[in-house]
Order: sequence, then structure tokens, then C-alpha cells
Amino acid sequence: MNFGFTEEQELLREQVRKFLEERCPTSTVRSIMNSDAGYSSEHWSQMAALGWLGLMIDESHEGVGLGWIDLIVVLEEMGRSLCPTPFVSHCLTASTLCELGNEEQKKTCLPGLASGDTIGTIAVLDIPDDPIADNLTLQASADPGGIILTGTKPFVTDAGSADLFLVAYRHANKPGLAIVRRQDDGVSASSTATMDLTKRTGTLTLENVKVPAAQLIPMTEAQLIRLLDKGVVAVTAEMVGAAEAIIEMTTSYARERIQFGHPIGKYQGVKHRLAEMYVDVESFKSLAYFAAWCVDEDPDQLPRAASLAKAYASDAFAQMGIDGVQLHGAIGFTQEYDIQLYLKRSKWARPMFGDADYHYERVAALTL
Amino acid sequence: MNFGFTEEQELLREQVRKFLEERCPTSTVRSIMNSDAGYSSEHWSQMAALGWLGLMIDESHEGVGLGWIDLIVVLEEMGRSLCPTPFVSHCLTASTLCELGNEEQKKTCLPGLASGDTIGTIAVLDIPDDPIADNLTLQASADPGGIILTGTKPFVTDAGSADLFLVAYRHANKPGLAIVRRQDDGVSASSTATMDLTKRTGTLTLENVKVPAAQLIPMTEAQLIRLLDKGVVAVTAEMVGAAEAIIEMTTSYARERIQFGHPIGKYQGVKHRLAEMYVDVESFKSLAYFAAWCVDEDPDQLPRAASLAKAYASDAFAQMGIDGVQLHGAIGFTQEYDIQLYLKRSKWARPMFGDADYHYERVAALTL
Amino acid sequence: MDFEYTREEEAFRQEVRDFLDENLPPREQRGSDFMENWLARVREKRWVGFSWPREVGGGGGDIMSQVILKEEMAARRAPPLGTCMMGLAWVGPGIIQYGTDEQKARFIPDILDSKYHWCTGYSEPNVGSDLAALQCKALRDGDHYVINGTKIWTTLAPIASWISMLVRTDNFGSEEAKHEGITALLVKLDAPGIEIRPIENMAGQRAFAQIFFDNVRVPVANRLGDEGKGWAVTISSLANERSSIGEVTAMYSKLESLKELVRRTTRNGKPLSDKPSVRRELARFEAKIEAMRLNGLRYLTRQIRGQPLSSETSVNKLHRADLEVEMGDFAVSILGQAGNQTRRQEGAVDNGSWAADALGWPSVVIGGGTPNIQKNIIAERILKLPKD
Amino acid sequence: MDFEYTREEEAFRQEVRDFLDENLPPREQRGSDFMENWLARVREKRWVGFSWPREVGGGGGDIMSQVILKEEMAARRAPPLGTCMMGLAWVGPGIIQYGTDEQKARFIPDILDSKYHWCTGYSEPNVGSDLAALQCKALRDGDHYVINGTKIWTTLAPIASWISMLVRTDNFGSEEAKHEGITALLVKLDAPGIEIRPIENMAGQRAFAQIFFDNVRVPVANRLGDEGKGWAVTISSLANERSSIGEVTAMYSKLESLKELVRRTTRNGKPLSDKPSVRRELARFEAKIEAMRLNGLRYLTRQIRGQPLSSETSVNKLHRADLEVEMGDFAVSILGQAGNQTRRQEGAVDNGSWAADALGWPSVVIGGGTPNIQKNIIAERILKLPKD
Repeated sequence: MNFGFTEEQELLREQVRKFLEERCPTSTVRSIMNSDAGYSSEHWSQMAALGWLGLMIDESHEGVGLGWIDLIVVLEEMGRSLCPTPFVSHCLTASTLCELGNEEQKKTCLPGLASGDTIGTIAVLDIPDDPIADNLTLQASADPGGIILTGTKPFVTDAGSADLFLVAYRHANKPGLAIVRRQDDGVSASSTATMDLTKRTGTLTLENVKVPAAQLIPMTEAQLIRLLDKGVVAVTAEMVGAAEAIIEMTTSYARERIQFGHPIGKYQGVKHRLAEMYVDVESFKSLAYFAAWCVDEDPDQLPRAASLAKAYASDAFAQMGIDGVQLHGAIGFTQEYDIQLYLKRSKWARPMFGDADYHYERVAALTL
Repeated sequence: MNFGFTEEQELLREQVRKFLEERCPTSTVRSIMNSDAGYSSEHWSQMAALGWLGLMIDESHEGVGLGWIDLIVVLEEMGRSLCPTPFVSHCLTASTLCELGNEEQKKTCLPGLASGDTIGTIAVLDIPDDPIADNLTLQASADPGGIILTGTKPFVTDAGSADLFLVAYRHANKPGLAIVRRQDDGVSASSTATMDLTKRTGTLTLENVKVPAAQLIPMTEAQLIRLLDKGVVAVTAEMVGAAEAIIEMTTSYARERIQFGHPIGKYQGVKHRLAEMYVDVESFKSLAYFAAWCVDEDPDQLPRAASLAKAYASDAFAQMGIDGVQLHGAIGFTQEYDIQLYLKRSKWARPMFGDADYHYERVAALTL
Repeated sequence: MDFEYTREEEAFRQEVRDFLDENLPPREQRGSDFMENWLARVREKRWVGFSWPREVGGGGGDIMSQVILKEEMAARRAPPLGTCMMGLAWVGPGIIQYGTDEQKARFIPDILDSKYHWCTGYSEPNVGSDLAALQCKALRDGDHYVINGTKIWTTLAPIASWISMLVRTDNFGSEEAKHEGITALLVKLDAPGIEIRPIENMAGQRAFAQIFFDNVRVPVANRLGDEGKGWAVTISSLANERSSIGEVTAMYSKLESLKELVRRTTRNGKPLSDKPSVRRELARFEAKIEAMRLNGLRYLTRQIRGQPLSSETSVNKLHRADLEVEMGDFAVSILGQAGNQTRRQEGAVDNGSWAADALGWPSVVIGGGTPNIQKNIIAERILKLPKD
Repeated sequence: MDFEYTREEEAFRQEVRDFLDENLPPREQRGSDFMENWLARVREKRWVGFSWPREVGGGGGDIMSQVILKEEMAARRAPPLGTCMMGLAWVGPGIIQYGTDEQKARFIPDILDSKYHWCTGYSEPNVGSDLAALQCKALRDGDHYVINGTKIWTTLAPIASWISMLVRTDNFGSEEAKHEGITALLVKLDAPGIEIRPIENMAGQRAFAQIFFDNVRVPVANRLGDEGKGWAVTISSLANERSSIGEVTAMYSKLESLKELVRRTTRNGKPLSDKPSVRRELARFEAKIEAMRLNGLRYLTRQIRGQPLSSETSVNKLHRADLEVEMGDFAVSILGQAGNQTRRQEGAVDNGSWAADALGWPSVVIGGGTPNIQKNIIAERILKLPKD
């Protein structure tokens, strides 16, 4: 039993944190989030060079061959810095291809993803937001040598920057994933910012898109749910880092801001709320780490573990976003101060891959 | 528009408070609550002499002829003192008879209730706890010149001390109330204390009880609900007084108890919770007053008003009961200290005539 | 206890309703000159400054009629009775109570006639809840004060012509006597040495500003009240707040829009209005708003009866702050990703208005004294607990 | 990261399971001599005082094996490993760390053999959270201390033979140096001058007592650690708390009973387990308990790796306090009037056990340092916020 990171993982964390502190301070976050692209291609190449884009991809396909525990170390730091990047979408794509793709598909797709030349994303649900199989409704029609897809996928993260889409569909009563590229005939996608300007989302429109059988990945419903659960884990790991940033910023403000002759952090109204935040972050951090461990090591436990983590995090982080701003007083809600960026992240993260209502209900269904 | 009490009502409040302070200090509460009877017949005669038992009964039937706003003044003070007495049951009985009984029934019953010679209670629901018409299930069977009742009514408040029961039943698809006396053939009732030793409840057992038509009070479903809503208002008024007592006791403890060199009331962890309690009590007090006003003056608004008051009070008072004890530290949960008596009252009051879940849902049904 | 109104009150209510029937056409039928006419008509009725004395041009109305006026206006979502918001809410009452006859004659009519905007200058960068710690200083130089310092979070500053502000004229740097030595000044914003720098809030609006004062000269005649006694002016203007009747109507109307939203929105095929947790939360909002309404009426009755209030208005302020946060967040919490999208963003619900609401609460919640301060007020002034 | 166990650890787990299979018959099959045999058998295994050094009679076990032992025992709801609870939890570790060889020889074997009960004397009537403000005094008189004063909230006092207590031997009445001058003494409870007065709690139990000391003479040989250095003894015994593994298993088992309750209870004809708010609340409890489990393991890993912990154990203490209150109240909150009835009262559910639970939380919640104190600890020691 060992619930801690390895030395290598700690080194990875240091590397990521150092990179983000140097290359992506808040001033950079702000200029990227206000740009059209919504991410920095310079960062993207640097991340590729550091091996992060191929983190989940095995070495035989030009990746680094690490696992989910390594990934969440990176994601936690990304969350802390709010770095705008299609990294999460990209990793979910890579991880899914590694797990479900055939050798030919891997050979074709993975090296491009590992090098960052291809940006990947997933387009799974047709009905947002609950990550349940019923909300995948896109029906493929048969075509000689493959299928034809016509429909729109709403809320596809990073749809505007992605080159490769894993599009979920149903055919002959079975779910599957189609590998679709931006340049394919009939494919169009663009994205806008969300309330959290560091995150992009858009609609993927498919009009008579012919997908040859070689580009199709058969999938069970359980695999579909597992794919969504990976999304749950990834988003929750980012929430951990962002939530820790809220505590750090607010604590340091509370130590310095003087009111009525004392730092406001002396008053229990402020300090106790910060202590509660600490309790919450420690807790959903533990839950998130364990869920990440389950992805690779104990898949049967993943549904419960992922739902417990996201349910706890969704409620707690949303409240922290609000209270972080409120504890800062008036300065907290100015555009130029950073704490409000985390409030917006907390709103963005709450419904992603299911909100607390959904995940608590799922836990009840699994355990009651 | 005038949302305040009259001078007479303020005098009544003073009279009740003075009486209870003198005749029913906590030492007396404790000795009564540990007695078999569960109330003091001496108090009962004194209350009769002061006119409280006939408060709701018109003067032509030897009562005082006041209304619900006057009644809640008394109830608030009773709640504050925790005086163990069948007063609430008694008033609900009197108020119902006044409203629904025929002249003959009033003549027979009301003078005894006003003088206190008869103690009344109501036995309405067969299925606890939601105050809905469906939970009245007792079917009367026909009998020449009346009906026959066989069944048991659970959780009849003050069943052990009452002489007269208003028993709800259904006959020919219509609800009605039967006036049943303890000494009638086939009637048996006893009660035990509840977790709150100042409150008694029991089962009323009816075995082939013949009730002549003259003792039957026809009732619509709306009147049944109105009867239950009066119960809601009465219980909530007692909650207001008890909740104010929690604030008073805890505030005075917080001013005196020294820890780390200061009264604990100096720390925001304590003082803010007390301020929140104050906000809550002010609020459910306003809601309760308005609901009481609706009983007599605007019956159409009563369902929503009563439900808003009880819903708010149930949640808030339950939390106050817990926090009142917790803010007292270890001494708070000793038998000899009084604050825990209020915790028990808060548990008792929560489900009475419907809990917060029920009443909020009812508000939603009425307004959404 | 009586929730009925007197015949005179009902007659006044009818008068207001008739007026609104006649003068408030539906939004889409309002012409370009509507607002100008509206302001002129309500001014004619003496409903602007309704409770102000008639001798300064106000309506001389009593509390109850004011409540009725506010209720009816809010119920019909009527435009404001004057556009000089801060003048009507804060500055005017201060001038009426503490101003000289010249000041009254000079400023009150303009406020009533919506001539130009006022703003108020209390907060400073290092002075938030602890208002009396202000440091912006004004030194006497003959018949002028010379102001140096800065004010922040000044609402409407970018469009206002005048500011009513607090400065320190004495007791510099003294923590103990900080309430002494504060003076209230009325300052024209085009005076040399004033720079106004707008502040953008997180929802992207520029309703606030920071104002810098660099040797700004203000005639002593523009002092409101006595030198060094400005704290009393502030306290009285804060105490000037009446019951929150208009607010309650606004909250009810917000609750109605939430109800309407959940009725027309489905999730997994079912209307959100059928979801038990949604139903309970809306009912809980209703209980709090109704409590605010009734608390307001109860305190109002006390005022009408001449019984002094302590700091009971903090009760409704705390409810208001909670509700602003909770109701603002509620819609986006149930609408999923679409609810979080703001205007012009992909898939936004109702053009992003719910998302905007979810970012709009802080100005109300923090602006009116933070909830922690309100709790201290209740604990210390009403429950007599020791000060921090 | 690795939630698997080593082969040695798994072998130990199997050893415990085998032992339990052999020595822990179902409750109804346990004879009158069961407990005596049980205590003897676990003592033989050296599982009593499992982590204590072997030279004093303990098991010398490592942290991980201790976790496994606790997990398995809790999972099977085994009886405790010794009946001298306070001795095993608090007093023994203190004596091992600070006691003389004579004290170790005299007391440790008796604790391990469950010979008699210990209790601990920290709190006093005016001394709750602020432990160091204690006033019970002991003055030196030759080779004795003479104790005068009182201790309160002393668990097990009515049945204990010895008390490990803190007294003030110096710095009387000094607020600043209050942590100095405290001395730890081991006192036999049959000494002349001791009076024990049981305290009944609100649930009607008499598990606490107040103890009065009137010129009680204690040999200097019974002092634990140096004179005036008793604060260090206390701090170290409080820090002696390890991860909350056993607690977590107990909370899970309580959660199971709640689940079982809602499955078999109907309200208006429907099982409570179908009610969305009930389902959500139980799942929320599960998230908190699982968080406690994983927090515990994470902190344990740090300890095993020799990385120092700050006050992270307060995290789980706060969860525990919340859960005790919330889970204690949950059953009665959904069971209506019947749920509130206690033993032998009309209509009680499950003979009033839920009602009893609803009154039982304060000893845990308040006894372990109030939640407000735990929040201060986190805020000050971990977040480095200023002291009150």
C-alpha cells in the first residue's frame, strides 16, 4: 500500500510547474484566452517536445508510455495555472485510441498525436450533459465499405482547434467510434470560448460524412462509459489544481489585507472558511487520485471512484469559486484581478462529464 | 397595513410570560416532564382561570372569543418555557369544534373545554406523518343512528390525558370527525413521553365504538386540510419561542464563557453562527405570524403561508438545536443543563404536521 | 395585526395604477421620447423624492404610501422615477438633513429633475469594510479645501458630474480617533486635478471607477455638515435605508423567471420543474423572499409606530446577499454546459443571460457591506456580543 | 501509487483472518467465558499494544501491519483487543515515552493484560478548548505532591482505578506562561480526598464524571516526565493519534445500517431508498467517508516515508465531526415521529436506537476538540493565517 507519487512523478510535477510558471504566467493566460485560437501553438510545440502530448502513448508509437497517475500530475498543474490548451481533449483521444484502436489505426494516428502535429478531441454525446449511454443517439447509416454519418455533436471541447475527432455513433444497435478528420468531406467544426475564456467548445457538424471501415472502432457500452469516466477523472484532476490555487491566492490575500487594524485572516469568519476549503480540497484530491489509479489498475472500481470524486469536487469547487471572490471583497470581481478567473473555471467544470446531482445519483445506484 | 401586535396582545404576552417564569421555571418543567401524567393539573386549572383554555371559544360558549393571533402569542411563550401541557392539542380541538361543530355539539362540548374540565385532542391521521388527506384511512362502518369505528390512530398527542377526542374517519367516501370520549365503550388510549419528555404521544384504540349521529361532524377534504394547517401554525409558533430561548441561552453563555482569554462570543466562529440563528428566527417568526393571520383573515392563503413557515422553521430550528448544544461545549450535553432540552424539542417539532421536505414540496405544488 | 390597507391607501394605490395604465405603454410601444415624458409626468405628480419634504420640492409622502408606490412600480417593472439614482438614494437625503439653504437650493431641484448624475466616494483601495479608516485627505487653504488621494469602487463615476465624498481633515494616522476628523465634501468632477479611471468587472461591465485627486481645490461652501463631522453624515445616510419592499418585488420577479425557465427546460426528456431537488430549492427561495417581505413589513410597522429599530435591516441584507448568490448560481447549476455560455458563445441559453446573472452578484453582495460585516452588526448591536 | 499490499502484508492479513475464523464465533454462540479467552488469545499473539516496543511487552508491529490489523478487526466487528481503553490509547504511549523504568514495569503489563481501567484528566470546569489554562494545582510537600482542584468530563472515571492527569505546579495565574508549570501525574483513584461524581449526558448515560481532589497526596515517584514539562507529555500523546483507519471502517458500517434502514422503510407507500434526496444524502456520506479513508492512506504514506505531517489529521477530525452529527440526525430526520421515539416509548423504530444515535454525537464532536478549534488549527498551522 502506497498512496503517494514516485520520485519520477514528483520530478514531472516540478517540470510542469516550472514550465507553466515561466511560459504561462497569468499575463500569458490572459492574452491566449482573448485570442481567436484560444491556445498557443508555441506552447503546443513545447509540450510536444517535453513529451507531454505523447504521455499516454506507448513507446512503439513514438509516445512516452506513462499512465493515468502521471497524467493527473500534469493536469493538476494545468488546472492551477489555467493554461488554455486543448491538452485534456488531446489526452482523452490518445488514451482511447491506445486502448480501443487496432494496430493499423494506432500506427496511422498515434505518432501524429504524440508529436502534436495532430490535435485530437472526442465527440461523444449528442444530448448534453449526463454521461450516460442513452445520450449517444447519432445513428450511422450503412455504406459499402463503411458508414455514413450525418448529424451534429454539441459541446465538443476544442472543436475549433482539433484536427482529429473520435466521433461516437450507433450502428446496428452497437456503439462505435469513427476516426474523422477535419479535412474530410462534410466535416465542419468551429468553437467559441465558454464563460471560462480559457476553455473552448463548439459544434461538430457532419453532413454525409463517409467513414471507411478501417476508420471505425467498435466499442461496447461499458467501453463508452469508461471513456466518459476518463473524462471525469481528467476534469477532476484539473479542478484539484485550480482549487488549490484559490486557497493559495485567498490565503495570501487574507494575510496581507488589513481591516479594522488586523489582517482579515485573523477573523474566524475568514479563516474558518479557508480551513473548510482546505478540508474539501484535500478530500477531493484523495478521491481524484484514487479514481485515476483505478483507470489503469482497477477498472471495476472506476465508476464508483470517479463519481465520488467528481460529485464531491463539483459542489465544493463551485462554492470555493464563489467564496474565493467574496473573501477578496470588491477587488475580487474586477477583470484585472485573477481570482475571478477561477470562479469562471469552477462554473465551467461543474457540469463537465456530469454534475454532482448526476454523480451522487450514480453512486446511489451502484451502492444502495 | 399593520404587522404588529395590539396593546392587548402585548399585555397577554406579558401575562403569559410572567405566569410561566413564576409558575413554570425549568426546575418545574423537569419535575413535570418526569412525572407519569406529563402535565400539571395545577397549571391546567390556573390556565383555565386565566382564560387561556377558552381563548379560541366564543363568549356565548363560556370562552374568551379571541383569535389565532392571540393564540400564537401564548404559544410562543409556551415554546420558550417548554411548559409541558396538552395546551396545543386542546386549542386545536376547541378551534375545530367552534368552526365545524353544530350548535348542539358546541353547547355540549365547549363549556367543558373552556373551563378545562375536559381536555381535548385530535386524532386525525392513520398513517403518519405527512398531513395529506390520503393518510386518513379509518373507514367507519354504518350503524343505525350513527357509525361504528374500529381501528387505531397512531401518534395522537396527549392521548393519555385527553378526555375528548376528535377522531377523523371516512364514511361513504367522505371524511368526518367523530366526537369520542375516553369513557365511551371500546375506547382506550394512553401515551408515553417522546424524545422530548415535555411532549406526550400515544395510540388511540377504537374497538367497535358506536358513535351516534349527533356526535358526528361532517367535513370536506378542504376542512380536513385546514384543520391540519392549524396544527402546522400552532407547532410553528411554539418553535419560534423555543428558538428564541436557544439564542438567549447561547448568547448569554457566549458572553460569559472565557476561553483563550476572551469570552467565546468574541470569536466570529461563535458570533456569526448566533447572528445567523437570529436571521433565521426573525424570518420564520414573520412567516409564522403571517400564517396565523391567514387562519382567521385570509384562509385561501393559509396553505402556502403555513407551509412556508413550517418548512423554514423545521430546517432552521433543527440546526439551531444541534448548534445550540455544540456552542455550549461539553456542558451543553449534560442532563442537568437546559440547552439540550431545546435540542430535543427541535427534534420533536420537525416532523409534526409535516417536515420541511413535505412543506417545500407543497409550496412547489402550489406555486410552480 | 392587519394586512389590509386603509381606504386612503387603497385610493392612492388605485391612483398609481391608473397613472401606470395611462403612462406606461408596453416596452415595444415606447417611442424615443418616452423616457423624457415619463420623467416629466412623475415629477409633476411629485413622486420623485416622494418622501422628501414638500418645501425642497419633494412629495412629503408618508412611509406607507411610499411602500405602495414602490410595490406598484416594481410590479409593473416601471422605469425609475428619476435617473439621478445616487442623488435620490443617498446624496439628496444627506443634503436635506445637513446642507445649507444654498446647497439645498442649488442641488435638490437638479436631482429631482434628473439633470445630471451624482456618485458617492466612500471606499478607498486599502479601506473596504472599515470605512472610517479612510485616508484621502483635504487640507484647508483659505476658503478652499485641497484634496489629495483616491476613491475606488465608485459606481457611476464615469458618467457623473458631481461626487459626494468623505475626506480626512484631521486625526491623520490615528486608529483610535479615526471616526473623528472626517469631513463630507461635494465636489464637481470636472475640477482640475481629477482623473477618473474606469474599472471593468468580471462580467465585462465598466460600472465602477477609481478616481484620483491631485491637489483638487474645493470651495469651503461645498462642505456638507461641519468640518470633522462627516462620519455622522455617512451614518445617517446609511441609516436612511428604509424597508426593502422594492427589492422584494424584484426578487419575486426573478423567482418567477426561474420558475418559467424550469418549466420550459427539459433534461433527459423530463421538465426540470419535475425534479424534486429543483422544486425544493425554488420553494426555499420563495420562503426566504417571503420572509424578507414579512420582516420588512414587521420592521416598517415598528417604524410607523415610532419604536426605534436597532440593526434589524441587516437581517434582510443577509437574506438578500444569500439569495443573490444562490439564485444567480441556480440557473447555471441546472442548465449544464449550455447554461454557462455567455452572450454570443456557442449554444448559450437565452442568449447567455443566466450566465451573466451568475457573474453579477458581487456588486450587490459586497457593495452593501459584506455578509461577515452584517453578521458582526447583528451579533454586536442586537445580541450584544463582544466586538472582534 | 499502489493500493496493493506486499506479500508479507497479505500474509499477515491472512493470519489475522484465520485467527478470527478460529477465535471469533458469531455473537449468539459466544459463551460466558468468551471475552476472557479472547483477551488471552490476542495477548498471546502480541496484538495488544501492537505498535509498542517488544521490550515493554508490545508487538513491535509496523504501521502498515497495524492498519491491516485494525481493518480486519473492524470489518468483523471484533471486540476490542483489550478492555483498558484509555490505557492503550493514551496513557500507555505516554508512559513508554516519558516514564521511568519503574513506571513502565509497574503499569504497562497491567494495561496490556486489561487488569483495570485508566482515565485521563485534562478538562476542568472553566477549561475546555484552552487546555493549557488548567488550574488544578499540586504543591510539593517533601516526596509528595498535594493536589487540590477538580477535573471534569472524565470518561470512564466511575469504573477506573487510575487517572493520568495534568496539574499546575507553577506559573499560577499567568496567561502568558500558561504552557509552563504543568506537570503530569499518575494518581490512584482510591486515594483519600478523591470524590467522583458521575455526570449524566442528555441521552441518559453516565459515562462521564467530575472528580474532586481535596488535599490528595501523590508520591513524587508517580510523576510522568519532568516537573513543569507536562504540556509536552500531553502534546505528544495527542500527536500519537495515527490515521483513522478503524474509525473509517466503523463509519462505513454505520452507513450500511442507514442504507439497510432506508431499504426496508416506506413512506407514503414508497421505499425511502427511492427518494432522491435520501439517495443523494447517503451518497454524500459515502463520498466523505471514502475521502476520510483515502486521506488517511495518503497521510499514512507520508508517515511511512518519513515525511513530517503538520496538522493534517484535523481534516479527518472535521469530517468525522460533521458525519457524526449528520449521520446521527439523518435517520430521525427521515423517519418522522416514530424515529424520534426512544427506547420503551410508544411507536419507537428499532427500539429507539436511531433516536439514541441522534443524541449521542456530542461526546465525539466536542470531546475531540471542537470543530472551531480544528479549523483554527488548520488555518493557523497549515495555512499560516494569523492567530485569533
